[in-house]
Amino acid sequence: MTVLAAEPLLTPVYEYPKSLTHVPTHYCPGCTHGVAHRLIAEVIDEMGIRQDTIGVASVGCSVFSYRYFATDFAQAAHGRAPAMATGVKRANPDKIVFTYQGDGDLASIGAAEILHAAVRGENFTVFFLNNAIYGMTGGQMAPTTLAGQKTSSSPDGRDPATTGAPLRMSELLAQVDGAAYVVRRSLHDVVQIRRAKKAIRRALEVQRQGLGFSMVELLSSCPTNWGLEPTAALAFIRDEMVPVFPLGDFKLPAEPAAAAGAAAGTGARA
Amino acid sequence: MTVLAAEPLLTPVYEYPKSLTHVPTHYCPGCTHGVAHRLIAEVIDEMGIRQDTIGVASVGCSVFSYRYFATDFAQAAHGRAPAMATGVKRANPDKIVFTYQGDGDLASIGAAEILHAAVRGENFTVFFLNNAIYGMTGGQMAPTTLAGQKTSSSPDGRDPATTGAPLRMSELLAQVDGAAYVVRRSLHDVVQIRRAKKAIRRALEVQRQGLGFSMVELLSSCPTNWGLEPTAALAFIRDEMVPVFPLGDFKLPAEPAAAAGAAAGTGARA
Amino acid sequence: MKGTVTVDDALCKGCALCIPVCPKGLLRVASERFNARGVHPAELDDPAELCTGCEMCAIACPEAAITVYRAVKA
Amino acid sequence: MKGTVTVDDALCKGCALCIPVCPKGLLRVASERFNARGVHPAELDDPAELCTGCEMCAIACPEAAITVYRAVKA
Amino acid sequence: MSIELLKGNVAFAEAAVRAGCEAYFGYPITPQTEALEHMARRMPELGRVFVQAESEVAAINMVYGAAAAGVRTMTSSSSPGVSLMMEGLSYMAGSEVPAVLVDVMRGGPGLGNIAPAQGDYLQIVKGGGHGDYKMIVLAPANVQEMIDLTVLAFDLADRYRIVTVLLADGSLGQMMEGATLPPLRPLTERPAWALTGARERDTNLVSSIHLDPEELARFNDHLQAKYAEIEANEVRFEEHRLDDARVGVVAFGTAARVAKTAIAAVRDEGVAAGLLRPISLWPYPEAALRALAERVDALLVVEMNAGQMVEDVRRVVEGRVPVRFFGRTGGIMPMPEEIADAIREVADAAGAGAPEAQPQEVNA
Amino acid sequence: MSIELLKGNVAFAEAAVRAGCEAYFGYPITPQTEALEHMARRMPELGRVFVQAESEVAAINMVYGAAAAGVRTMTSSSSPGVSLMMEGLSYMAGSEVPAVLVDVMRGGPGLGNIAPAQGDYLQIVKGGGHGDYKMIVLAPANVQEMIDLTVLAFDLADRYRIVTVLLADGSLGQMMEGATLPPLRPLTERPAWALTGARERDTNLVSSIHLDPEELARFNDHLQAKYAEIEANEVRFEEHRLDDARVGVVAFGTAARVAKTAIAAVRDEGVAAGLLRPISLWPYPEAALRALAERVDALLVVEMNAGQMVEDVRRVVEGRVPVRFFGRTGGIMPMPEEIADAIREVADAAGAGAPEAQPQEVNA
Amino acid sequence: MTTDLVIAGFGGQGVLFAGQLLAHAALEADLHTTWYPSYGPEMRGGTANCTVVISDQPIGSPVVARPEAAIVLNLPSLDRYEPLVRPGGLLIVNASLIDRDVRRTDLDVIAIPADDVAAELGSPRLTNMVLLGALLARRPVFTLDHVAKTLEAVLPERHRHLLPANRAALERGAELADAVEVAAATG
Amino acid sequence: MTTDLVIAGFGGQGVLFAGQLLAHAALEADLHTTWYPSYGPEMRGGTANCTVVISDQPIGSPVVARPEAAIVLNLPSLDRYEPLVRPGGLLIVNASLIDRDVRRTDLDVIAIPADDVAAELGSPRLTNMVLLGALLARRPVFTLDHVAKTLEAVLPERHRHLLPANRAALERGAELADAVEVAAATG
Ligand SMILES: Cc1ncc(C[n+]2csc(CCOP(=O)(O)OP(=O)(O)O)c2C)c(N)n1
Ligand SMILES: Cc1ncc(C[n+]2csc(CCOP(=O)(O)OP(=O)(O)O)c2C)c(N)n1
Ligand code: SF4
Ligand code: SF4
Ligand code: SF4
Ligand code: SF4
Ligand code: SF4
Ligand code: SF4
Ligand SMILES: [Mg+2]
Ligand SMILES: [Mg+2]
Repeated sequence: MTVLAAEPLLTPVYEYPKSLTHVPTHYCPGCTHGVAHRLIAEVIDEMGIRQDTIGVASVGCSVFSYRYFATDFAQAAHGRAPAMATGVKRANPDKIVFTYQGDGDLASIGAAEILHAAVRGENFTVFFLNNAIYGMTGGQMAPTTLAGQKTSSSPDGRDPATTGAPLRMSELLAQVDGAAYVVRRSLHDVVQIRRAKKAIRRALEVQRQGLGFSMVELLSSCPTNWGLEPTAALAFIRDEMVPVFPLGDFKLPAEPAAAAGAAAGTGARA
Repeated sequence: MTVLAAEPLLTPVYEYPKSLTHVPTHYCPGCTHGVAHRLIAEVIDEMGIRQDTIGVASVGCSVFSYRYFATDFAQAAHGRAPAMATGVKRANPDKIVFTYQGDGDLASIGAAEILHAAVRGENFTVFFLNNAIYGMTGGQMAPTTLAGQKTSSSPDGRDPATTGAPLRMSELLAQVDGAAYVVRRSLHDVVQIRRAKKAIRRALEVQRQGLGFSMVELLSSCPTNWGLEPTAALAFIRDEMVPVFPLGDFKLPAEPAAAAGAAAGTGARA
Repeated sequence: MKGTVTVDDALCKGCALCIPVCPKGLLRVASERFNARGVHPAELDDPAELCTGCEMCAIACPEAAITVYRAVKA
Repeated sequence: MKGTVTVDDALCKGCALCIPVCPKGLLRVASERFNARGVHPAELDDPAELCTGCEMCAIACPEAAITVYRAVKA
Repeated sequence: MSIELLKGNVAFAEAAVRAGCEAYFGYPITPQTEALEHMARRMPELGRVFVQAESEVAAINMVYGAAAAGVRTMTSSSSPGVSLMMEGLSYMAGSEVPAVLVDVMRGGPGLGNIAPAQGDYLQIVKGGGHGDYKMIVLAPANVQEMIDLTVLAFDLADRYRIVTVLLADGSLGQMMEGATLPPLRPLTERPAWALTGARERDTNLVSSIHLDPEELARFNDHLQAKYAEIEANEVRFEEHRLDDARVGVVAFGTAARVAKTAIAAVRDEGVAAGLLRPISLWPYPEAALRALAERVDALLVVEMNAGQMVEDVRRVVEGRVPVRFFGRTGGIMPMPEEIADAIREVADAAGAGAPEAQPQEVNA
Repeated sequence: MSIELLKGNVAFAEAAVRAGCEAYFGYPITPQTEALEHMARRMPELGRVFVQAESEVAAINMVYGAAAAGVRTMTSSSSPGVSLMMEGLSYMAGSEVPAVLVDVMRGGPGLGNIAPAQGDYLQIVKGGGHGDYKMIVLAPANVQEMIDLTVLAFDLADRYRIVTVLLADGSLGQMMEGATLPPLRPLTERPAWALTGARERDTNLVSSIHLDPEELARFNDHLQAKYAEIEANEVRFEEHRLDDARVGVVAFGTAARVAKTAIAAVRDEGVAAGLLRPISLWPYPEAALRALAERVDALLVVEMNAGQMVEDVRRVVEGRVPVRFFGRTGGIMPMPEEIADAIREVADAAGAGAPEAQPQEVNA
Repeated sequence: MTTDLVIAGFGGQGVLFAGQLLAHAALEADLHTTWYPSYGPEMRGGTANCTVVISDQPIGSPVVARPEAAIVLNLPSLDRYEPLVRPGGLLIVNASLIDRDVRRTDLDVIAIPADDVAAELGSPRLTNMVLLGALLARRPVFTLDHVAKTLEAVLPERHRHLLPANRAALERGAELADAVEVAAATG
Repeated sequence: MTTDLVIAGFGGQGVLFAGQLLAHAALEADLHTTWYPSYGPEMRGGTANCTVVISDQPIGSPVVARPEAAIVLNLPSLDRYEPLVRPGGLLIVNASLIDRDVRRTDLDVIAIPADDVAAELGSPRLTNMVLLGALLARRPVFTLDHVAKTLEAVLPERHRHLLPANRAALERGAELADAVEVAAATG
């Protein structure tokens, strides 16, 4: 308990999470990758599982996430985090394993690996940061890029006629029997961030109970490549992304009865 | 018009399709890969598109399908037929392009390629032969193998707890906006075979109209690796596979009004 | 005679899938002879000329080995 | 005083996401100074001690740069 | 045909457009992404095909498909992405389709980093895929060559029905330099073997399967004969200040251009060094190298890797002359000074050092 | 420890089980599928991990994960499947995790066929992935070695934190031969660097990224130093009838065992031929080969490919003695008679032929 | 001393198993042996063959260009292997499925209607054993007894009841072979 | 005759563009030139720098271990490049962001509060031009006029209105540099 001033007694109610390393991130100012990190770390702290957790970083802006989490970590090849996590978890069935993947990583190059991890019901948790763009490589189109969205590889805006429409991975993976918990949340405001944290907790609980594959998709901002100020980027999530990627619970474990009340696969907004 | 006997005049009403090459197949006796070939060839004949059609063979028992179709053909790497077909079709937008893929090829190693061909709405047709097993390599488990089904890589029967439950690709791909026509049919009896042929025709029409990605999943037999006589294998499709892979129309093009009357994604049995 | 069928010996694999589908039960396996691939091929056994040319057998055949003829009004 | 916050200068990137979320409008960008990474960090501007320790700012901060304190009944 | 300041990545992409590339398939990866981005804009502008593939595996197989359809087609990537193309490249060799691949190499192994390197020499030149096959490999050393060799790559690919690789590195991709682009060429005709629908001809097949071993052996013999023809006809290299050289530097790409600066420096001190720069890494300039080995006192191989091409140099030189190696890994470009030091050392060891360092005649 | 008639594929799979392999990940492909099938039965029986991956790309990355977790792990495949593993293998080298890969080679390039071949030598030995890395490569020539070298592969992989490859071919995978399996070993402990949760220790990281070039260069230096150590310690080869040989045959795996039959035949005619059989293809038996080159009149390299290892032989021999090549491609095993003919030709050309063919002393 | 032979026929005719049995028998007799299979492109019903080498020395090549003996169960196999058998070698022909004559005159040819004999013995699955019996009559590498015992050791429990029939088939094959004169002189 | 220099600062400070402008100017003057960028690991706000080489001969290496001149826009860049500039070389420092003194005494050092000057001139985006002006004052490879014309040619249409301000910044930088005495003797 840190005491700031003599009177009145001030107690820290929110502190830097123990499961983060205190290494400043390389993320752009206002990028919500950082929020996701913080939430995951807070949940790990609260569950007391830091020493039992193994993360698997992917390739994307979050490639260095291993630097920021105070847990064991592996750094996977682009798109292959779910395969690598399969190896890690099968060899460590009693540990908590999670992957942290971007939309290019998970929905494009790694589409087969994420689908089959879900099909097999691999008992690990996927944190899927969907920012509708390839952040790290400088803003190319992702499978989740919105129709009409300008990116460096869709300079006139994404044209569904030649490049397709945004791919909704949560809805897709929820179809698969092996998936136990698949939800979509957003990081665009305090209310949503709080909901996102609950989902992260729930996903790791599902894993701890051995119920199978769990995934929390988090709508995230990329102020840099969207060409928006950080706050405007949050508004973009709310106004442009959420309508295309509705928030909701797409798959909940059969038992215990779903707390949130949303039926599996309904896609009801949280 | 061939005349068999003098009296009465006999006219051939069913003849060997012109779009097949008259090369005897290498398929096992009673394998319904042959039925699928015949149906596709009949439709190509009926549509008069043999000279405008390019097939893309995959790797599986149908690896030699290029030998049997009297059309231009490419032979793709295992799982990559949809990628190769993307190249073929984009370079030949006015031709009819189809892939012919097994369940190992399409649903396992090629999961990313089929998904993204559908996402992009690639305007070609996929014939997906689902026989719930890896035929060519001698009967290993496929993603579509039934729970409890014994294969050479699931010797005690497929265990959903460690290997997952059967993956329903048609239902999955129908979720994707770029998919215009996705249906499942079966080859287990004459009625189903007739329905399958109609679907094949419809799929190629959808392509001809430029409506986007089309796929006909065909439940097919593998008497050899199932260890069943050909007729028993057809019964296996009917009794064991159809309940897990319901026949139906999962996605129909918006216009013209769906002839079959089944709503997109209902999975109603045909 | 309403119809008849021929089986292409070179293509037939003797899988017998055509046999149960014939509504008249007119097809049989020629168990007394082998074709070039070493199997007993199917053949029409229709002394009473019952075949209707209904095509069921041809539809069931994986090898497209069956040609179906129907009588036309001459 | 019900609460207060500190901003870790070493972590803050000056993104300003914390600023609009404070219900009392107590945070501001210190535009007159740079931190070591060359940005203007956020800081609490709460002379009237209005901060409730509601944590909103901390929840919004991508860098976990904000520590929130609340007064306890001593 | 004026000189423009062009970034290497943009230069080769635009050169491909000018050479009549009708279909580009790629996946973003640093340090070549500008090429993909250029194509994303240019190809649709010209009514040609641009597809951002879901992965490099898909990209190379899309290229395979477009190549099978007979259009000029290409992809570009960097080291890890290229590793994912090995199966596809082997298939393309096995079915003899022409295409162009650009590898803008970066630091490895693994994720490594995004800085320039030459660590894919063995992968690309020796065949990182399975089976006996070759690709023509061209190694540019400046932005102008990024352009010229890209155009040549398309021509050679078509002529021999082979995949031709432009093996560049992050430095060549990222740097800007003055260069001239060629005019836009008309598109090529579809070759007779291409898949275009069997109209007024027999059906065509593009396939790499030959189940019968004798048949596959015959196909391999055919491939090897073609490769021998390419070895006879398509060797390319540059000789720089070799006339009177006593130390021969062998280097390609960026390492070679840096070596030129080093050579100039040691020449000023009287060390007679020169450079043999293989431009075609396969076919390798074996005869030129062998001839050089006959006349210099020592060879120094300089690479931005831990020693890869040096294996080929040793194989070709067959002990005629000492072969030394200087390399930098990790995405570090060797500095001219470092190379100059290495040249001096090699020269001294071989008794070909600067005049003051040794007694014998310099003007010989 | 009795002799059993074992199929090569089953033999190496069971050997892996006995060596303490805790996790197998694979994807079916002929001609190695029996290994996967064996593991599908055996691993669950022992409470170990068997996963049929969705692809070879996934399989190698699962292996990567299990290796990162510190358990003995492996995959097996054949040529096209192995090509898909190149990125993963480069990553594993870049993060120094131990694992075993078995490549049961088949005819290529492309889909090729399923008959035995040795066309992946360059891919495996030179690094089919990007960047500077090595794998220890062991080449068995009979079913007993399929067993023994698999066990050794696990030990070497752990000792050096490296991927070790058993490079076999379809013949060794499919044939049956008498062989003895070792007893079941206890499982190994997890190494200190492994990912097991950071309990009572600092966190561990398994990663191949070094964004800073200097740091990546240092890492590469470290790798190269490790490779030098392996080159010093782990060379393995067999010398067969070389004592008085005038013609040295160099061959590995199946080609080597067929060559033995050929050598016996020509020896009967008085041609003094012998065999140097590299067992470790990397590190390569360079010293032994160099020594051999000093004492024979000629070398004949025999491979089931279009000439791959012969490049290494030429590099090492450095022109000391003529190096000739005899190869069969397409999945064809060379017949002893063909090899014998090639030996005779080489012997005649080098003046080391059978007594009647040349005048000089035979008993020398 | 080395014996090498090829057994060839359609897949499903038991050619691979017959070869394995020989290899097992060799191992039981402390000899070196290799068994090497090969298949045609057909998924089923195509050709299959195996090469077995048995020797008192370590074996180099598991394949032979010109086998010393061949058992051919169908016509394509006769067509393929007749020209390859070494001069003076042994060619055993399944006359039930092959109606053409052997053309070479420098071979020891034994034609046995093995399918018919097998049918007589009660099971079409015994064809391979009949032919193996004939081989062993001409190439007495092992006694029939030794082979029968090996069979007992390798047959899975649930097939043990087939042993007497197999033994009978081996013996019948040997008898039929013994009845054929050694025709060809060593070429 | 070869000139090489490094321009270094935070990403976003316009260091890459300043270098490109020089390279363009060189090309316009029929000289050889290379421009080579490098970035830090940060996605944004990290370091960025570029090396420009200008010569009347074809250029070998596009990078230099010890540049002849350096323009540093922030403290990390000064820390990094101060030790590297060749003895007797030129070091131009953005004094607005860097408050420490240059330690080396064998360099020609010009410290200009470029951010402040830019602000005075009406746009924080002109910092790079102010410093470039200073460089050109000391290394008159081209006239300010030539550079300004080049800028006109390379600026996209929609930015043309910025030309006068840019020119003013170049000139102001040159003036400020001219006011600084050449301090160091050639090492
Ligand atoms: C095999 C391979 N291909 C491509 C890349 C280049 N690459 C790095 S990150 C990335 C995309 C990242 O986008 P995303 O996954 O959406 O993450 P974000 O940066 O947006 O968080 C790509 C294509 C790579 N490292 N490896
Ligand atoms: C990269 C690669 N991996 C594996 C194989 C081996 N292989 C050939 S076919 C096949 C599976 C075929 O199964 P499926 O697609 O279901 O087709 P089916 O034979 O059942 O019709 C596999 C794994 C291969 N050829 N290439
Ligand atoms: S590039 Fe985008 S996703 Fe990456 S750190 Fe910056 S803002 Fe975040
Ligand atoms: S193995 Fe199965 S799928 Fe393949 S041809 Fe035979 S029956 Fe058909
Ligand atoms: S056509 Fe109809 S009636 Fe005639 S044989 Fe065939 S199934 Fe029977
Ligand atoms: S279905 Fe066809 S292949 Fe099968 S037995 Fe009948 S005719 Fe022959
Ligand atoms: S804790 Fe609440 S009141 Fe205090 S500064 Fe933060 S947001 Fe404002
Ligand atoms: S949200 Fe955090 S990083 Fe951003 S300005 Fe506020 S305290 Fe600084
Ligand atoms: Mg993203
Ligand atoms: Mg299948």
